[in-house]
Amino acid sequence: SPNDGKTHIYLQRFFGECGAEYGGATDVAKAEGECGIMTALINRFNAENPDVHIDVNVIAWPGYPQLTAQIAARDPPDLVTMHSGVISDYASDGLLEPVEPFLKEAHISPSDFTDATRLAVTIDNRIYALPWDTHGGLFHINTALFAKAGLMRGGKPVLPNSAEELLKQARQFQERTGKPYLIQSNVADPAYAARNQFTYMMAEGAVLFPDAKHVRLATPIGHSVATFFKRINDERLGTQNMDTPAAIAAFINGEGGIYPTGTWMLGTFEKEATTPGRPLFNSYAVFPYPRLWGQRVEFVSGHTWIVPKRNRTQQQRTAIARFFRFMADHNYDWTRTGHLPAFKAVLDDPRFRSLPHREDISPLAQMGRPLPGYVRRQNAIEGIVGEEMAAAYTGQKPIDVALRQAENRVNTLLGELD
Amino acid sequence: MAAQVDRARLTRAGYVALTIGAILMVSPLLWALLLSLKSNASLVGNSGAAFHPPYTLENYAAIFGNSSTMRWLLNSIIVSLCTTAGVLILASLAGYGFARLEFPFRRTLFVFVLVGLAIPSQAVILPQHQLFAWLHLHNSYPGLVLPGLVAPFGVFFMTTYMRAIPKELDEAAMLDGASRWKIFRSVILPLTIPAQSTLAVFTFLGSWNDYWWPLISATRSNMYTLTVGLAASQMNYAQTSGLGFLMAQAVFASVPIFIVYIVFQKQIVRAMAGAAVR
Amino acid sequence: MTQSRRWEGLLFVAPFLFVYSAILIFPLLRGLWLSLFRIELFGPGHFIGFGNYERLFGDPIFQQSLINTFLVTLMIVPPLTVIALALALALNRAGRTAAFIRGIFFSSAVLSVTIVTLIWRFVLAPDAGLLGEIWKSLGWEPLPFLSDVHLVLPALAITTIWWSVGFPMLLFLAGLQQIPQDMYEAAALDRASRWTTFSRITLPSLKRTLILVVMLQTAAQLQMFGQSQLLTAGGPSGASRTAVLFLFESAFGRWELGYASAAAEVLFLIILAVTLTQYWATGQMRVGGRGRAG
Amino acid sequence: MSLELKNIRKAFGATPVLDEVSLTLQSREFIAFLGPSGSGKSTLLRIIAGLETADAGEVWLEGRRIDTLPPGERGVAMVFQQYALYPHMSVRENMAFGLRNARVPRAEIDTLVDDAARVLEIEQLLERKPDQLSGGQRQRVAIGRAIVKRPKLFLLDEPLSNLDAALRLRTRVELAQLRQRVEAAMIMVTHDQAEAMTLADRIVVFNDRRIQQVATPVEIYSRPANTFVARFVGSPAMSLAPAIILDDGPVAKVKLGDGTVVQTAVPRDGLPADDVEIGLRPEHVRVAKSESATTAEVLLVERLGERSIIYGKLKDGRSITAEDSGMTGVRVGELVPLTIDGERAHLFGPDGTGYHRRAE
Amino acid sequence: MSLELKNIRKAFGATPVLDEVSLTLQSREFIAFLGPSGSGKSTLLRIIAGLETADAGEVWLEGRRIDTLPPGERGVAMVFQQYALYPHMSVRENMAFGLRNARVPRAEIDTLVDDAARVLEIEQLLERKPDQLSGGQRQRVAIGRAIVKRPKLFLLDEPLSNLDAALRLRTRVELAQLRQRVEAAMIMVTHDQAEAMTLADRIVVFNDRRIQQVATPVEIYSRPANTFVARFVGSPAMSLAPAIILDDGPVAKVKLGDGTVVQTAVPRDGLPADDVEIGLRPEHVRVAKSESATTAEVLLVERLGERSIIYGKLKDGRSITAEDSGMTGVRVGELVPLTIDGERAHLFGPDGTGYHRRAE
Ligand SMILES: Nc1ncnc2c1ncn2[C@@H]1O[C@H](COP(=O)(O)OP(=O)(O)OP(=O)(O)O)[C@@H](O)[C@H]1O
Ligand SMILES: Nc1ncnc2c1ncn2[C@@H]1O[C@H](COP(=O)(O)OP(=O)(O)OP(=O)(O)O)[C@@H](O)[C@H]1O
Ligand SMILES: [Mg+2]
Ligand SMILES: [Mg+2]
Repeated sequence: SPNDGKTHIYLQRFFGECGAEYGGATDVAKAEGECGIMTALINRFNAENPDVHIDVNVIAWPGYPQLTAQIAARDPPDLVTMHSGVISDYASDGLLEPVEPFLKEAHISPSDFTDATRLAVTIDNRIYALPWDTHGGLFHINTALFAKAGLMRGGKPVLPNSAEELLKQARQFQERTGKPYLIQSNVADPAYAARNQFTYMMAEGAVLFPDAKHVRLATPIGHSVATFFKRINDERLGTQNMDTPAAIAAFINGEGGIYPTGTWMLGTFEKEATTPGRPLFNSYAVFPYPRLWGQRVEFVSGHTWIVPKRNRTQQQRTAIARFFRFMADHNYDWTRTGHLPAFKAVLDDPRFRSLPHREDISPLAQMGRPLPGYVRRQNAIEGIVGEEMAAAYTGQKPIDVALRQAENRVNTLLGELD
Repeated sequence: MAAQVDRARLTRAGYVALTIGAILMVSPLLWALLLSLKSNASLVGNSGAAFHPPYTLENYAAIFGNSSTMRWLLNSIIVSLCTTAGVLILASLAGYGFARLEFPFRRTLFVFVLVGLAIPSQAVILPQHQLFAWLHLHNSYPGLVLPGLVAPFGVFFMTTYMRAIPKELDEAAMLDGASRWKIFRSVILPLTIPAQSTLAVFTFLGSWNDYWWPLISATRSNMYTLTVGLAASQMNYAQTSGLGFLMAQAVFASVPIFIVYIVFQKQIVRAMAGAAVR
Repeated sequence: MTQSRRWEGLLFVAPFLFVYSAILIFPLLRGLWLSLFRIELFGPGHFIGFGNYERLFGDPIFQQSLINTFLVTLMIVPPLTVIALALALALNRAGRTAAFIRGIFFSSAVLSVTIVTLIWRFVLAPDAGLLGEIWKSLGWEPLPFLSDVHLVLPALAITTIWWSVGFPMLLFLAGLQQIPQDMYEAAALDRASRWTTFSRITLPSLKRTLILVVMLQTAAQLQMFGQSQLLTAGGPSGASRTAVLFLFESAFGRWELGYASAAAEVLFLIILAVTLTQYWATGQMRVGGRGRAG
Repeated sequence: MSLELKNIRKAFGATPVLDEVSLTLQSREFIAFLGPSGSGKSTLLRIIAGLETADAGEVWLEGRRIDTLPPGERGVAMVFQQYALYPHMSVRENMAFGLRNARVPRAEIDTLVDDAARVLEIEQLLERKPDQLSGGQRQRVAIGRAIVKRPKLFLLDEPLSNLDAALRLRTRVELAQLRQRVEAAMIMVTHDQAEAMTLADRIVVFNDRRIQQVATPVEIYSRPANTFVARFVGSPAMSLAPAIILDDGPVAKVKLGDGTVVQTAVPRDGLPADDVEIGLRPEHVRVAKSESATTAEVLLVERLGERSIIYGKLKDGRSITAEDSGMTGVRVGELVPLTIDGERAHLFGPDGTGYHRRAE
Repeated sequence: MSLELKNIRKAFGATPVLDEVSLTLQSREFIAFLGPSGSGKSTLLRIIAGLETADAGEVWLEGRRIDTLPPGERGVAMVFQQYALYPHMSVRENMAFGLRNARVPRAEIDTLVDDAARVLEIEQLLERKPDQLSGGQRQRVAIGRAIVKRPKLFLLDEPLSNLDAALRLRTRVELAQLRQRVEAAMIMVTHDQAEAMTLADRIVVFNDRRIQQVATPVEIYSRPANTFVARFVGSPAMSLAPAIILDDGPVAKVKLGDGTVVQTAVPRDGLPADDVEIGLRPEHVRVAKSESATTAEVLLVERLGERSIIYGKLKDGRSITAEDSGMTGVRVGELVPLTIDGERAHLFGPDGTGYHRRAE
């Protein structure tokens, strides 16, 4: 209760509720999964800081309608989980506190952050959140099928170095295994297409957002990226009609070679790979998206902790700083979920490097690129671009049209902003 | 050939169609039930596992193990019951007014109420949220209940039902010296019990399953309703790793309503015979 | 009646009217006001008159969503009505079996939209879904219900029909029980065949129920939201984006409060027009009068 | 003087239903409102009860103007055509409801209800619900509900019309006995004339928005004020036929269309000049044993057991109704001789006004 | 021979409704089913129509066994109590519906409907919907719907019970005329005995799952088979009183409970030993001008216009009903002398069987 003499912090997060399993757990090392680790961490913080108590409010993913509502009702929480792409929306309306004072009190320097996360939380040279991880697309690979397709070298899967190579390997894969090279979640998942388009346009050095009001998609680069993915579909080198759950099931059941999806699936797949008798047993590898042309960059996002603006006591501010410090110290624990760390130091932490596959995917923390901080409505933009690109990839719309419409829709959206 | 010319006997084809239909209706539900009895792990990537043992109650254990679940269940019950009671009261009062009493602008006001049938709730949810913020009603029971009280269909339903009650009853009661209020309470209300039960079930159903309003109005976990709370418990947004758990939640959340339906089934059919149709 | 007694009636309707006006009409009007502004969720905004409406009518996404909404309504309401009617006809009998089967056909109605879409995802998904498996076992290529522009609305329609067949069925059952038995007997003596009995006796007697069902379902389906949001996220390529999903995305996804409000008002007017047209067409407008025994 | 109605006027929208109706009831008088459907009987009753408001006029009950009072305070009780029992209340509750509203003490309510139940012989039904009662029992409950309130005026709107023939007869007798026991005036609406004739002290005949006649049953039957009353009251109806007054004597002698001359007992003075109608009740037109004044062709024979009714047509095509004994041998199509009891004949002027023999 | 029912049995669940009922109708005969509510009249009618299945027994119509046929093919037409007109069809469509189902050519349908409409005088109503018709008009449409099908047998279930008194009387006459015009047998269910007496060639009296008597109206009235028929037929009902047979002469002389001795015309032979009941119709018990055999205390006087009914009780408390003239001076509470027309008295044995004077 609020009258226990403690400083209360009201924290709101997604990641689910698992009080049944981890209600009293403070041993972070023993916790598993996003929910378990997060719950244990917060329990641990409460245990280590007897004068502070964090009241946790678990909300349904992603929680923005509620946060918006809370802000509108002038009752926002003190700490909130937020995807980095969303920060600009709230920050630009002055709804978030810049967190430099807290970082300072917690003895955290922005230079401790990985490049990808630092970029993601910085808007107009102000830092609006404590980054917590980087997540982005990975090529989750079924090495058994790759072996069958003759695409294993030295125990490592062979990934393409160019677009043409990808197509070639894919055809070879398909020929030898009779299964699709790519498992794609094209249905009800605009993020998939958006990630592809953003990543490979960035790779060619395209400036997606020349300013806060415009997107540039209908360019030759955009066109060639879209053409490439359309070819994959035209040649039936990937699955066509799967949504996310179907794609996950397909990959777990060994129905295809590569499932490009997020870091957050790593834990699940790894578990499959270590369970004898499962199709994926001992046949799992994972890498960032390969470079197909241009530079080796990848569009990423990340989880962060933000502090909505509201009146707070000094004790509360201090408690928030202590929470930041605590979370920074435990960033490694979070990486056990499969996400990449937000702090450079963890990348070099032997504990981290000894986690399965982490060596392979850690480049993502360096090559990752969020959208520029000045771009607002990144979620909505991702939705629009994803929808239009998916239509282009699957041939439902001519590529030009889809690119132009995506651009128009995004520009209209941005243009309407004050 | 004989008597029951009315309820045309089902032909063999009719029986087959009905059976197939019933199977189609019920198999997804049974499937959901089976899923709820499987451990999450065994379902990953293989929802077909639902058809084979072993079965387990661990998902239900997880629901009950979460200390908040009971609180959410209680909230849901409180909110749904209050909403239902409120709708019944308001709709009955208004229904009686529209069905029986003469007052200025009666027809206009009735049409005004009917207009409400056409308002999509998503269309007003933001202004509604603002309104409740001004009134400091968020994260409170009134905040959760009040929007549910606006039930133009309920008024429409009660009005038609009450119009079907013989007017002589009102008149007899008037001669018995009963006030308007007394007539409403002692004579008309008891006669609308079937209609009340129907409206009750449908209001309860709607309130119980409502998602968006509690989502943005109840932002504190202790004020969550079951739907919101269960959604928040979801560990994975793609709804894959917790399939069994999810289905257990669905079953858990549906059981109360289904019980309510079974209890009132007879009343419902009778009630609709009274209203709606005339 | 004296003046005071005339106003007494107002007292009975006043509580509802108050709540109704405050919680539904006021927000609706406020939405109307907001629709004249370019305004975000936060921040001041400024008056732009009918700018939002102009933009709306030039917005192909909104137009598409309206067309989708109409199409899906058309795909749902007639079959739903027919199925519900057929079920009611088949189940309009006493006995435990009939009650049990009625329970089965009503049971889906107790589920929330979240669960319904979750279940139907597993039915419709071509690779892992139930239908897909059946198709495959018959040696056919599974239909990509959720990713084909032409199949996605029918898929939503099927889901919705499955979900909402219970209530109209109950309404029809009630309607059937209102038809006097002796009319059927008269028809039997008139040598009416089963079809004639149905088309010339049952159907005309159910006219009111039929209209009520069609009216309520039309209004409900024009407001379809959850199915489209959760099953397909409006895709592919917007082919299943309904009008309410559009306004929801505008409001919660893009924070375009004014624009979303304008869309809401347009949708409201459309639904109102459709509903009231149906209502007037059936002469339901008569309120009160001398309600004699019935 | 119990009830007094003064110049009641009522229209529903544009259609007038009652036109300047005035009426006075004596204390403990039993009045029947008789008239065809739609003649405004129920409306007038409902105005008295306060269920309808008159457009103009006043209603006084025992010296108090009551048309300004709400129905419950007028001291009237009503028995409805469909009884309008509260279906969800037991018989006892039905009867007690009005008393409870009037805040009569509980003990007194019980006494009143039990008394009424005893009088109506429904004591053993007190705990039942209306749908567990037969038609006749319901009726008695409806009456009981009225009685317990000890009203100054009972209003009954077609209380018997829902009963089958046998029950109707029994209940009619019961109503007549009830009447002896309660200390109140009664108004009963009916369009069954036998009911009105049997029960009422006086009958008010309605037609066409107006009161046609107010008189005792015997007077209504034997001295109908006009052709409407003459034809409406009496079953089978009085036969009417045009007649010409023949010029002789102090009482009118008339000639029918077929040439038959009838010597009536109606005084000549006051009678209109020449064209009149003659009215003959069936019981005054009998099948003659032998040749007689006039003959009719038989169209239909109704055998009612104790007597038979012969529907026939005179030579000029006018229809006439006659009576014969229960065991009549008359056959359809036959020509039968008729004797007309001219003493009992009635005459009606061109405006319909009735002229009768001198009152006894 | 038109219709023949052979040993019809019917029970609803455990409650038997008809018990071995047999009956034969002549061609073009008009039969009335008369009996109290719940005696199975409608059920039998519905079995004939095919709307209900008998548990046992056969139904033959004009030499064809029809109980195996569906209702529409039996050649019978029915007029329902509530008419059961199709509310959404015009009068014309209502009448044409059955013909259309029988695939009668359109032109012929029109002729048939127009003809029937002419006969029933509803030509100007043909385009109206049932709810725009008055009760009497609806009734005629219902009859019209039956007529057009030219059935071999008409079934009418209480066709008049929904009409008000005046209309009932008129429609009764119409029915009687209709009867002359159609070439079919008719069965009419009623519990109004006046209706049955007036219209039927023969009456079938039902009670307690069985046929009590089948006879002409006059016979039913004057020679009731048992006490049930005796009391059920005739209005007001026959008075019954226990009596002892005094031992002399070929015709029975009986003594009532109050000592009155009545000389009947009932032959002694066949009569049970001693204890009987005497049955007296009101018209055979008249108020005497002077001192007389017996006296009764007056309980109620019903003035019916042309005659009055006196409800009284004899000295031993037995009730008796007597008749007097329309202008009777008898008052309630008075003791009046009564003359009993012993010639017309009926006697009933302990099992209820009736004994009557020799048939004329
Ligand atoms: N509420 C009303 N609105 C319009 N017209 C009405 C209303 N009530 C009665 N009327 C009309 O007023 C006239 C008189 O009706 P009322 O009920 O008094 O007749 P009634 O003599 O009681 O007839 P019945 O014997 O059929 O009951 C009828 O023509 C009727 O249609
Ligand atoms: N469908 C049925 N199910 C059960 N019992 C029935 C059914 N139909 C009639 N009965 C019962 O059978 C008995 C005879 O009914 P029926 O309708 O034949 O009587 P009735 O002589 O026509 O009476 P009334 O004069 O009231 O119409 C009654 O006791 C009735 O309750
Ligand atoms: Mg009336
Ligand atoms: Mg019957």
